[in-house]
Amino acid sequence: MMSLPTPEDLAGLIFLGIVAVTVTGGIIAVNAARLIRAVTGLVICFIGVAGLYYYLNSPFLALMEMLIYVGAVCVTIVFAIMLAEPEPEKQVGKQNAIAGIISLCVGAVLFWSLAVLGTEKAMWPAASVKINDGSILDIGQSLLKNYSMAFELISIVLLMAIIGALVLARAGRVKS
Amino acid sequence: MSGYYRDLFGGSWSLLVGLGITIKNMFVPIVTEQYPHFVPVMTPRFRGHIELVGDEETGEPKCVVCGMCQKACPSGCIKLAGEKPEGAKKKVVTSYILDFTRCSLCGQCVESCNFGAITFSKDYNLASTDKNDFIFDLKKRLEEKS
Amino acid sequence: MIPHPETRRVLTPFILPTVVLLPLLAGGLYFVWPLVPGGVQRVLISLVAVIAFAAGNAAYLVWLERKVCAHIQRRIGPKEVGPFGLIQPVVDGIKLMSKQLLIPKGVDKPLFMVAPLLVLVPAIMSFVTIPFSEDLVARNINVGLLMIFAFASVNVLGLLLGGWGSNNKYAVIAAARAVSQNVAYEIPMLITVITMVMVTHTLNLNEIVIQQDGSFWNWYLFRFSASPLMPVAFLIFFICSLAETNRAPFDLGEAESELVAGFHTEYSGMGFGVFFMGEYANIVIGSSLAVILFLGGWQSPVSFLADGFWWFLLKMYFLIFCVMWIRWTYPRTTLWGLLNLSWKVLIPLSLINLLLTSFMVKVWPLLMGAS
Amino acid sequence: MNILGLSNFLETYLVIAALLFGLGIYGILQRRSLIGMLISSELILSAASLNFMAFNRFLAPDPTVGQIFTLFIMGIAAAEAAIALSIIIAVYRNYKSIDTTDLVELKG
Amino acid sequence: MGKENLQSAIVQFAPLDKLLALGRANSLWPMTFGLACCAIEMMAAGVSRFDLARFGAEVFRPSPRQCDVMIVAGTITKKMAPAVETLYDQMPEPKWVIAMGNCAISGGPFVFDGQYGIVEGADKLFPVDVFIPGCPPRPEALIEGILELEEKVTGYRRWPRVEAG
Amino acid sequence: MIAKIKQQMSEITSAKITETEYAAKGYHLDVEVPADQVVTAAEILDAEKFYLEAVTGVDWMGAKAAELAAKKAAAAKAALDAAKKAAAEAEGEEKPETVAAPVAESVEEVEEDLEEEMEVVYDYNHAEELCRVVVRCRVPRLSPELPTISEVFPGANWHERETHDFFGIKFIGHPDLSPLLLPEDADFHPLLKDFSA
Amino acid sequence: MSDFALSQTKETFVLNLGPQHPATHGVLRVKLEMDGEYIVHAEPILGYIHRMHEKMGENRTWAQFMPNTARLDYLGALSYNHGYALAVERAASIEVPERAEYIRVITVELNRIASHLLWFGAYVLDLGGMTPIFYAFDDREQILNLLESVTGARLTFCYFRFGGVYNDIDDSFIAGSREFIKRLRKQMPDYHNLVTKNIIMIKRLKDIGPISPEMVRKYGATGPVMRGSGINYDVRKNEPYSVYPEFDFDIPVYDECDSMARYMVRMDEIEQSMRIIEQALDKLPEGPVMTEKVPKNLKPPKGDYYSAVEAARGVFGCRVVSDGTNTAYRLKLRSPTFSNLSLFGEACQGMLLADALAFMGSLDLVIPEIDR
Repeated sequence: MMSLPTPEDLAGLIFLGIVAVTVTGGIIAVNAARLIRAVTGLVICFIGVAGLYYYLNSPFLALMEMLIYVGAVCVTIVFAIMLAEPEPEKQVGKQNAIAGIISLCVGAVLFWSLAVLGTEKAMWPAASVKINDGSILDIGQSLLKNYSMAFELISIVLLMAIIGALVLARAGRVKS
Repeated sequence: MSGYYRDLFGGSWSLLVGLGITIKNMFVPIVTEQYPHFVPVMTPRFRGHIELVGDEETGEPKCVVCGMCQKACPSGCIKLAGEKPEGAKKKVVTSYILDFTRCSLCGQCVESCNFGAITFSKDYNLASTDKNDFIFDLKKRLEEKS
Repeated sequence: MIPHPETRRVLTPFILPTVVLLPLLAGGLYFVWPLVPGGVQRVLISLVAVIAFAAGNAAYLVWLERKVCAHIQRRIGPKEVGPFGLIQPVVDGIKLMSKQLLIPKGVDKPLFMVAPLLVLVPAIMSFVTIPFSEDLVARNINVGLLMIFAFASVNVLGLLLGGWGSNNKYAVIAAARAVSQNVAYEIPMLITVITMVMVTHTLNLNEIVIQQDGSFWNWYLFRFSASPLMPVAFLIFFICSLAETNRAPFDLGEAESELVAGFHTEYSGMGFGVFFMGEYANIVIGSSLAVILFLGGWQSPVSFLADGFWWFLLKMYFLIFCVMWIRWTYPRTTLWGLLNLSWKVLIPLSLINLLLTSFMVKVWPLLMGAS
Repeated sequence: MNILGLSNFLETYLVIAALLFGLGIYGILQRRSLIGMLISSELILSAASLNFMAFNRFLAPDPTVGQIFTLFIMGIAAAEAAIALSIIIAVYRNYKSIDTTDLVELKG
Repeated sequence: MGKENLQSAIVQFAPLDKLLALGRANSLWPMTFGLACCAIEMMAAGVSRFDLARFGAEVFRPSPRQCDVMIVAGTITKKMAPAVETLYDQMPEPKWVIAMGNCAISGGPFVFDGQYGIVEGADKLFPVDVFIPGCPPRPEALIEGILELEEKVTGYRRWPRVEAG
Repeated sequence: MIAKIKQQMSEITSAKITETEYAAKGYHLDVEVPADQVVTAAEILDAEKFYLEAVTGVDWMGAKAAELAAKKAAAAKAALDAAKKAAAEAEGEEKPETVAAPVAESVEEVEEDLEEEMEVVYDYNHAEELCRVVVRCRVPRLSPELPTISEVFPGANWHERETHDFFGIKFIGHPDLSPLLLPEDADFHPLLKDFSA
Repeated sequence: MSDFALSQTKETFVLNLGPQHPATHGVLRVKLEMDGEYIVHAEPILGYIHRMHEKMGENRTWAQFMPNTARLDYLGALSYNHGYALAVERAASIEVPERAEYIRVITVELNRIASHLLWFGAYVLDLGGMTPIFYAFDDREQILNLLESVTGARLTFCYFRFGGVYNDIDDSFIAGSREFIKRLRKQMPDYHNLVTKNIIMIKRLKDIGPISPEMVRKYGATGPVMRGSGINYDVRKNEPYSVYPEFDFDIPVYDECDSMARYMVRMDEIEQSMRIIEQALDKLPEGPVMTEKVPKNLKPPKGDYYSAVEAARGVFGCRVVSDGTNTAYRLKLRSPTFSNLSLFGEACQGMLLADALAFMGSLDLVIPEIDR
């Protein structure tokens, strides 16, 4: 008799699906000829990343990823594409493509080795208690206690960004 | 600034009043005439396409083929032909074809008729999948009716 | 009730297959079901239930809307198809599904196909966290409130891509309008929600409802001790949810008289149908959220009546009725009017509310404690 | 190794992050339009935050530190996107193009 | 006309076809497309007194992509003809056309010798399924036309025939 | 008002001014000006706050041209009939209506040299005081040209375009004389008396 | 929009509104050059429903042309009947019996109310309010019932004849008219509460589409457009025809020049028309409704004749040139919306698309009347 999958197996299957979504999204994002499709790829990739966050025991971050990246950043990019209406990109030369692939490998290896370096050389204590109830209490606590300085700085950065974006975007409109 | 508050409160009030009116109308009796179940009655002066009028006694059309209606029609809908049977005093209509698809329902044919030989029908709900259905042979229609 | 002759006529050929196939299916399910692990069972059931609820609501809300508007306008509305026109949504669904799905020349095909799904799927996903009663919730997530907003933000992208992918100027303008409107109204809405989170100390929808236990004066709508502006907060939330779901008088995205059919101008058949379903699913979610946050969810208005999901549905459908009632009463605002409302009225009000609430929540107890 | 249990290993996440990072670098080099580059840089940022999150789950003593870093990255990313896009729009207004190969003349 | 070839190839058995036909017949969404005088009577058919909504046909869609039936209500001029044809082509199958009013049937009162401006009948441009004569026809006639079209789609008539009198 | 306008109009060279009986004609003043003076007349009326109600043309086709047109039409009709017969069609449904203009009689009165002319008629009206002024201008039929008044009355723009559509009268200085009511590519002028479709 | 500024780089695109578009009420096409949602340049393109009325006038006898006038403006058909009948009666010097004139006024004013009601509904529909049109149509149906009972048609009435009207009105019509006026009087406050006072409506109409009186004059716009710009001109008062001098009524004039002013003019005109009808019903004389002397084959004397009436949309002028035969030598139909629309292009520059449509709606367009 065929054994039915356990919930854990299902979770693993879904995880694989999420990985596939993430990578596919990323590939579309960098390869699509039309920018609007690239953004769609980016959206797919972000949705995948949000799924990964969920598997990393942080539903809160997963949802924030959706809210900020999908809901804000991608929408802004689509708007920019609408405003600028670029033509489809010119065909990438072969040489360029090879260079790109090399860069991809180099980048990936670099990043990977850095990560491994980090994990192996540093002295990490054992992972602490896992939280999976999506409680944001802890995050809130450390955000406003341990990292309150950074928190304030971020808000200043955001304020500056808003003002800067406004100034830059307004400069184009000249009253007749 | 006072305009701002006037807009805010006056505007909100106007919106509430609007809601009141629509909800009031929810309880107004329905005015729909449910056509295929409800058969409307046309007014006596309703202008449908024209019909030949038969003589009350004989049932024969009153038309004498004078051609006034044909002449009066702005769009040339009417084609009629007649003959004078031997011994008869007046002409008798042999065919009276109305191309209703050209008609503008102005009623000038009926007005121009000095003999009361044509009248308006009460056909208000004509529809068909074939447009030739509306080229009426009025003489035949009259015969069928009687 | 005697089935409508029409229904009988159509359904007769289906009786035999149903009689034979349904028991077979049921039997098969009976044997297989126990083998499925409990966790998966629950997931499957809730998935089916949520999709069925969303789809059924979308279909019958259209019917309800047509009936409501008809009665507001002294008409009958759908009547001839089935008793009270109840089969009308089914018939419309059949027609839309059997309609040719035209993909016009010049559209960006993948985007064009994906956009309606981007509207519908997040909307249905949001149903997962909505607690219809204490136990009747597909998945009780701690960050349920956040999840709904996260998914709602995907909805915006669906409109944008649908409009842009259509390669139609009306659709592009409509999409741009819909998005600027959505973005503008997300601000007061989120501020109001933040206020509510400050009061409730949780993002868990179940808990928020449980906090409103008791009679109706315990509902957050009337919880003046948390903020004297609670009814205003509710109004802000309601208006924003109207705008977020692109409902009249904020339906700039599909302004018929200006932009033909807005962002779904080029969609035919089920593409259009899916957009439509997404819209109605969003209305249901907006109303449910208002019910959960302000109107005490499944709690009965007076304590001697039993609580239960029926109260939730009653309140939700009442709000949906209000949404329809508003739609059929007012003309459409312009983009400027809409942004003015958001920036000059709703955002200041919600900020005042935020300040007041934080005062009431944090400073007031301190003062009281000190004295 | 059970393929269905992959989600419980740190390396899985690191590999995905590395892939995204590589894709992002590739994109930045290969893309010619500014918006395309921006998209690629978003990929790089998300690769970084994915690593933070992975370390947070598997290694870090404080269960919130990685999440908070990720939150900061999100904030920075949003600010960056807004600024970058407004620059792009400004560039487009002046040059009628956002293709980097068209922007070589810096005469204004 | 268009009826025979609209059965999709996947479903071939009769009851389903019947169901499809019934679905289509009872959910005829017209296009918001008024040309001239008849358009007003078309509107009148939609409002409270006649209420086309009873048959599920009140969903006037402004975009041809979402319509099932085009009600040609008014005179088609030669200048307008290409636009009307485009609209017809933009409608997805299955689609039907109702020619409402004499102008749409044959050019009506605007046909005269030496006319230079109008198309003499919508059926010169595309197949027309139902003709409703009149100048303009009463709203009842339009409802009758919709019923006639339903009969054409499903093959039988659901409602009693009303004898004019 | 009428006297004032009359006085001012009389300053235009070779303007024929007639005061008409309002009840019988529907207007008070009938001014006929030469083609190059249309703008001056418009300016006078503009200064007095008149508004332009309509511009139109009348084709006063002469007898000779009418004859020719009739012949042409007859020939065309004969050809058409022949074609119809050849196609073995049933009898044509329409009753042939006379297209040829019944003008001969009316034009006889007009002097011989005025025969082949087209008339452009401007209807002016005053919003405060009842005073309708008709300005007419006759131009030769073969080269119908006169200056535009759309500079004075922007509303005349469409009226002149329409007149150009119907009669082929060219308004010199008009910003855009492309067909207004006729299809974009129309090259016929349907209200000419010798027009046949 | 005073702070409207063109962007330096002028990134405009062309938007084709129509010929099939819900807002243009028919088959008008407007070519819009847009910068975002702002209109840089608008050009109405006409002729999509040009039905050759003027050519037909030269091909048909005087009487045969009468049904055409109803199809010019199908919403206010009787005004056009009236205008044409007056012009031909002036040409042929036909006297009309007094009762016939009263009947003409009553029916024309009823028709005017019907036209304004339809405009009211359709205008709110343009602005996105979907319910008022149903109420307005409900009232309009009462008028159509009344008019159908005398003329036999619901929309394209061909009721007037040279020298009178086609048939007489009866007591049930008179009672029905009074009943209807009572009903509409009760309805009007509802309309004002639901629409006129609505804040959204006010925000959408106030200061939108301003047309200065000078511009109105230069373009020859008439009717409510003119009166909404503060010019007190109504043919019924300034150039009295028929039996209008017998009645006591006001001409509503608003000085705001915006869409709201035009809206208010029409709403007030409904009230004034009701007053006229009431007075006419009270004063209705006995007598024939048709003169005896009209020859069947009418041949007006040579010459040209002009006659203007106040239709629902403005001045409808009819210029007939007779050459003494039974057909017109030339028939010029001066339609009000033709001139009213011609100012659209200039007036809507720099407007938002939504405002431009609100403005276009306030002009009350009937396309077949523009194209003729």
